[in-house]
Amino acid sequence: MSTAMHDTIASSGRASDSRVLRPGELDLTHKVILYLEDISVSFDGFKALNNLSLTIDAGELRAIIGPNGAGKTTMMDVITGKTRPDTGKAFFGQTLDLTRMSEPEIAHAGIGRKFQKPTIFENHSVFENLELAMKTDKRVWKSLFAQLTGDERDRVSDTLKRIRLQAEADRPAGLLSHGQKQWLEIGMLLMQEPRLLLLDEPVAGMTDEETERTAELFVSLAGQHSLVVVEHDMSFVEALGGQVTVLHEGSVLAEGSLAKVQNDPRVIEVYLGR
Amino acid sequence: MRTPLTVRLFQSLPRTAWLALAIFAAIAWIAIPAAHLLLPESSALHVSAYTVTLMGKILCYAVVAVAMDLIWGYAGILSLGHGVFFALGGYAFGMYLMRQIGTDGSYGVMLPDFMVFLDWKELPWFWIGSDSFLWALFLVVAVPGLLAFVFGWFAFRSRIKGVYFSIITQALTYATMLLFFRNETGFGGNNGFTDFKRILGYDITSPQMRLVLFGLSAALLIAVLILGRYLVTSKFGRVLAAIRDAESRVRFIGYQPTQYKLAMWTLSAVLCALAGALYVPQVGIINPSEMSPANSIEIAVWVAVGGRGTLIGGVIGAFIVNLAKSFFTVSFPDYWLFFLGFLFIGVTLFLPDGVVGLWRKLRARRPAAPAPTGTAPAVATEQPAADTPPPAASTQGARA
Amino acid sequence: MNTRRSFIKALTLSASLAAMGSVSTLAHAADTIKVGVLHSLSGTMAISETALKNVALMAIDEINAAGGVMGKQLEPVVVDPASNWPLFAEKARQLLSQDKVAVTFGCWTSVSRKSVNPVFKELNGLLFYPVQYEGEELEKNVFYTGAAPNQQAIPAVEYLMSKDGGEAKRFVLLGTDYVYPRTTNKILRAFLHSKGVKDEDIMEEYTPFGHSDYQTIIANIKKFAAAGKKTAVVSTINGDSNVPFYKELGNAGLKATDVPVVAFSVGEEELRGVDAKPLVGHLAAWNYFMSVKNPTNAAFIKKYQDWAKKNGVPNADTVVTNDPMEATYVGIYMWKQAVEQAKTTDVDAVIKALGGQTFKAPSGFTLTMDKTNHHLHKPVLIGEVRADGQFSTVWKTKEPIRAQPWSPYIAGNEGKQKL
Amino acid sequence: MSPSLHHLLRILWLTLCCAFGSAHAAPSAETLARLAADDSDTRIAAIAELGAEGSAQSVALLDALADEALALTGDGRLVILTDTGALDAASGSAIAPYPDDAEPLMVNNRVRNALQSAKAATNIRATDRATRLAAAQLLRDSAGEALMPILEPALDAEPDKEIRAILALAVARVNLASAEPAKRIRAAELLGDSSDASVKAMLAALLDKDGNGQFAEPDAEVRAAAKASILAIERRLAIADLASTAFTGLSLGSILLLAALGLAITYGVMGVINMAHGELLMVGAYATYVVQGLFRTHLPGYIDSYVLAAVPVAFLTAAAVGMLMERTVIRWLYGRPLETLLATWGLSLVLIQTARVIFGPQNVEVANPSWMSGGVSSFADIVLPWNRLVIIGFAIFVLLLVWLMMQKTRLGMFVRAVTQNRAMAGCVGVPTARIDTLAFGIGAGIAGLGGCALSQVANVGPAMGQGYIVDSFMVVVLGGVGQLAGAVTAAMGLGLMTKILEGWAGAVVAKILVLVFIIIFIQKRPQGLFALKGRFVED
Repeated sequence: MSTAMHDTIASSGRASDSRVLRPGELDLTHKVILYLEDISVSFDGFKALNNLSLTIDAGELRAIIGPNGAGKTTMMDVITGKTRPDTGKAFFGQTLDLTRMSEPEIAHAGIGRKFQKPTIFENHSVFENLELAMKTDKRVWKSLFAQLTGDERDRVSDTLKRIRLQAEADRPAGLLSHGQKQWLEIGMLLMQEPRLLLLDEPVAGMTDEETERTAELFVSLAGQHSLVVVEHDMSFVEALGGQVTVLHEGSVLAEGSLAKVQNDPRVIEVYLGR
Repeated sequence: MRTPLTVRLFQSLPRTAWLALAIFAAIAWIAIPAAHLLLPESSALHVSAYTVTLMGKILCYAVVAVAMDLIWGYAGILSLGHGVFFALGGYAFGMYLMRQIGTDGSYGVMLPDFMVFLDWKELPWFWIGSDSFLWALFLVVAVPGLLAFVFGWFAFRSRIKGVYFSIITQALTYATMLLFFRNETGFGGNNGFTDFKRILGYDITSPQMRLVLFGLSAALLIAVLILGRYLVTSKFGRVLAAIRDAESRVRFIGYQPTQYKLAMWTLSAVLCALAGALYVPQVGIINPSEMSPANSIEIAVWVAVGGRGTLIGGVIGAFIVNLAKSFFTVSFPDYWLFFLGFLFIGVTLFLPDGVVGLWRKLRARRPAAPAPTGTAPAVATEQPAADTPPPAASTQGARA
Repeated sequence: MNTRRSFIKALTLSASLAAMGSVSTLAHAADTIKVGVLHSLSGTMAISETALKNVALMAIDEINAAGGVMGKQLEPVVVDPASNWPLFAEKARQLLSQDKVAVTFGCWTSVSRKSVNPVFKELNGLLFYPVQYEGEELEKNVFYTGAAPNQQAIPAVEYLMSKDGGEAKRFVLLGTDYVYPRTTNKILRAFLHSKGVKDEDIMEEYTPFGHSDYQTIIANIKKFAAAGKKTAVVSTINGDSNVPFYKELGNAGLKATDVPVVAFSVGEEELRGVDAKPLVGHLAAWNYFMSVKNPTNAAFIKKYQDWAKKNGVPNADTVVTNDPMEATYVGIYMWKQAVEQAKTTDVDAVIKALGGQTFKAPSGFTLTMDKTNHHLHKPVLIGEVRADGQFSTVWKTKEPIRAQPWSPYIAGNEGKQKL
Repeated sequence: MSPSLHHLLRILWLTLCCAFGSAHAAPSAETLARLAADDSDTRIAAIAELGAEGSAQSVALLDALADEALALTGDGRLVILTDTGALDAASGSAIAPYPDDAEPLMVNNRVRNALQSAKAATNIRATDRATRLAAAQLLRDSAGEALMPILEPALDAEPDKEIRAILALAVARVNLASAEPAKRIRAAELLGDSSDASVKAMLAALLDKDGNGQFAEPDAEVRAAAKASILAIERRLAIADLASTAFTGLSLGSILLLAALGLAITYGVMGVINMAHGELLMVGAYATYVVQGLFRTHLPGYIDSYVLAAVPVAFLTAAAVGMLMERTVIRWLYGRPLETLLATWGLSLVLIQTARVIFGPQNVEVANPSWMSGGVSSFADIVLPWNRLVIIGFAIFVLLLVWLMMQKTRLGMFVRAVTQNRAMAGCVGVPTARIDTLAFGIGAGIAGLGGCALSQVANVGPAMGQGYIVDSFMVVVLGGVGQLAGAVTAAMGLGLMTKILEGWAGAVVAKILVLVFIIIFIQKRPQGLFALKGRFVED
């Protein structure tokens, strides 16, 4: 069912016909874009996620923090379909059961993911990286004869501008600096035009200045996109200024504004305890 | 402004490449036939029948090498079982050739000799229609294509990668070989098919027929090179390369890697089959040993020697290795294996990008051309070489 | 542009190859006669074929030392088809069209012969094929100095049914799954029927090439033999598989006195690879044994062993002679005689002259090349394996037998005995 | 039993009648002459006489004839050739000069048979138990009416239980044809204890109807007894069948395991695709061959123990070759599996050709030491060949060795550390490069051991390795990479599977089916039988 979904925004607005949604379309009645309910995942006995429940509202910018092994990455794996949960529900909007969809289907439905370690196509030029990510019909037959239309090219160059890589457009992505790679990956996410962005430590290895700009970018994205940002860098989390969720041993420990969670004794215990 | 396919096909190769292909075509279709038919044997320029068949054979190998390069060099899938598709193509066409023998066989009956051996009274069902040239052509494409499709569908769907894939392809060709060795299987067992007489009624040993087959092999090679070049410069090719480098990422941006791999895999198999079909009438025999794992591995070596991910590399590799084989097996029979062995080792150790890669490095030494860059061996090959304009889309993109 | 350069590279290579060819033709000096030797020196068949190459070279040296053929020295052209059947055809074409050899001695497996046949026919060459084979073939350009089925298989079975052979009543036909065993067994089955042996007293089994685990099969043979009647095994197991087969046989306690095995592909060379003690008493049917006692053979063996030492053949001190080697040797001399009789190396003339040639072979018999069917009249010897890996002849035909390449036991072969 | 034997035994019996009582004299010249006759019948008669008459001199003659040491000189004298010289056959006195023209008398299977029975007839009266046992066993299968005069007294005189049982069977077989029904019933019942298919055939014959519906055996009671016995035998045979299939499966499995264990380390643990693995087996096998050669020339007395000496040699040689490979080639290709695959394939070609140049293209002879040839006959005449038993044991030993090496030694710990996290191991001071070399060396050495074992059952030749490489990879991949337990299960599973299929579909089809099964299985479980789970599986 890899049909590209057109103008989800429009359709999602119309709560009325959410019953007659074509498969793959996002239903945002109740204004919630992501439900995780009692998700548990265990590897050879080790419980990576333990009855994790979490909801993200449409347009929200959510930061997720937590010590190593808290299950942040595993959570993203579950959302993007890389890992299947042993128990629990994961819904995208009201209708799309993420536990039943493959990675590409989920990507089509509108979830974009940025990995902890920037994964881009090192042998392709920056331009090609974005081109490949661009939201379009991604079936074999189409790609065989695909060629860029003018406005597609404009969209790519807009993104290039946005992530400040115009100069590098034709360089192989493998030659970019770490920070630039992070940006390129974010750019690829944008090209997918996802409804929900999952960003795993997006500013690792960035200069303060880059970090700042990333924060601005994310804040500007919030609203018509929903973002889930996993980050250790508290100043960055602060700059995002959204809700914060603290994960610990695979389940939610605390939730609320950064100030609130930072004064939560259990959170302090978890962080200072080790 | 969509450019028509023909134009883009043309754009996909640089002018110089077209020139080279033209030269090659001229030699294959004019010079060699002339030298073979017109020049007297005494003249130094005379091209003997031996040379023509040998070259024809190697051209078929070259096609196989390019097919292998498409799947290995560009999709990162090393098949150790391509011999099976080659052989199946050969068998499919061989069935037709066997039927063309008619009653000239040693038993003077319409049945192929080996069936008389086995006391078979009539043709088994899968031979029905094999006397029709068109049906034979259809089988040549359909049978290996189907096998490749089914096998690939299961393998890629269950995400079998890298070495695992290589090893089960080896198992595939090995199993098929044993199957064809059986006499009951109905393909002549160990002896396979030999002693062909004619194609479409024309004597198969006549110099004209020999030249036609040679010319067709050359044509096939040219076609495959152009097609291949188009594929790898199209978006399809870029997606495949992306899958090779970071499959999971590709999945997360919404492509179905399975379908892409499967498409290229099946195409590659079909190209091998076509080569096999042209190979059999030229060498005059097809038998199960074509499917032995060793043969399939040798295909990979041609590509490695020539240079992975550079279509032309396959062609060069196929020529180097096979000419060397023809040379050694006459002059130093005892050292052939040593040579081949050290070639394997040397290339993988010192020429990760094969001959073409080496040549590009030398070119890159010159200040004019920017050095091919990157870390993985694939990088250098993936990089548009200094003197090839980068793929159409991205240049336009750059200008936008 | 690399594409162009590489094409040019490719072309120069091909040119150089063409040159290579012509060079070798130029090298073809007038005062020598070129003789092709087409045996695999690498790959699976090297095990068997290398020895044939050696004996061919030895014979050529010998002839040259004795003044050559019609005063011309013989010049061997050795090529290695590397156990690769298409390569056999290619090499054959090269020998005939590039090197212009007057005659070729080569091939072991039927498939290699079938692969070169069309080439010899097309270019009207001359091939001597020295190995026992399934028959069902008769090519104008080929002379078969090995045994046809009626010169090996049938006498062997007759012997097994004889009093001294143990009066076998049940037969296991065991072979590697390819044409020679299949055809031979087909002929034998028909022959056994004609002797009144019922189908339930015949068991036919085939194994893949290089099969190395004979436990099950030997267990089956034991069961089959337990039915009370005297049982014998007729083995057409090929090459490598014999060692594991005989080892298993020995260890499973199947003694030759209970269930004798007669083999058609096991000779002195194969037994070099086995510890022969457990095999004593098992049989082989050939047209020559190294152990045959007569001056010609003694000389033949001596010559070969000296040649092997002189030319540094690996473990030269233990080299043996066997049937296909004798057949090669005989073939070369028959060709020499034919050429000298025809006073030319022209293929057609030589073919005409070959019919009726006679030669005193190491086997102790004087062999005749049949006037019509291109096969030798050969004696049949049945030998029992000795502990030293040699055979002691326990039965032999009174005089050479004429070959029947078209076995009368295969339907549709009636009246097919000549070209 | 074959009529010819009948005939022989009848003569034997006749001669016995006259021979008994008559003092044991030296064989007459006339008998000797007949020994050397051309016609087998005459010779067999002569042999029978000698056997019956059974004097030391005759036995010596028979033995000499059996091992083809009895020769006929040019001037027609019979002599016994020994290593030291020649003895006169008649007198047994040494003769000089050594007769160079002596031609050993030809012995064919028929004559050999006669010799055996003749010896058995004498040996059944021997004092040594083992000799009697052997004789009894031979007679059990071949005895007939004619031999009763020997059998019955032998049976009465026999002190040993086991031998008596065997002789009883022999007698019963004969009695089955006896005139008195009582005897026949006894015999039929007694034969129920046999587990010999041929006995079953005999009994079944009784139940056959002839043309006019008459049973071959008139007496109903006898038939009943026969039926019962047949069932008993069939039950035993059925069990025997299962047992032997299981055994053959295990022994094939153990061979696969030995072939694959080395790979389980180099590929399974280190992730090196070593296409030259088969050639490491070959190295081990040739090492064994060389050791055997050395023993033959230098320590012929200890030839039987050459295998024991070969084991360490095979290990070290293969290990050395392996380490050389690692140092020169493989080391530069870590993390590039496909390149490794090609390079090692190249290595394998070089090794093959090297072997061909050194040892020649032919297979070389590696003999089972006497203690490894032959087999133990367990019940229902299944023979378990010694070499296979030894190899099963050896497989277990090697397995244990590997396990200990990987789990219990410091080296093993390092290896596991390096393979799990190279960088980290390096940081904590593990000499990673050296460990790689050593680990590969061990893997190669284990392969060498496998080769040493293979030399005892299969060919030893330059290309022998090619036959095992595919199977070895199948075992490792099927078992799951890096899983010793997996490799064991896979090897045994494949072994049994092959054998069961082979019994049912024949060797060729069995092989194909197994390969197809593997292909399908890997589709289902890409990680093999014993898959590693966890979030790191992906990469």
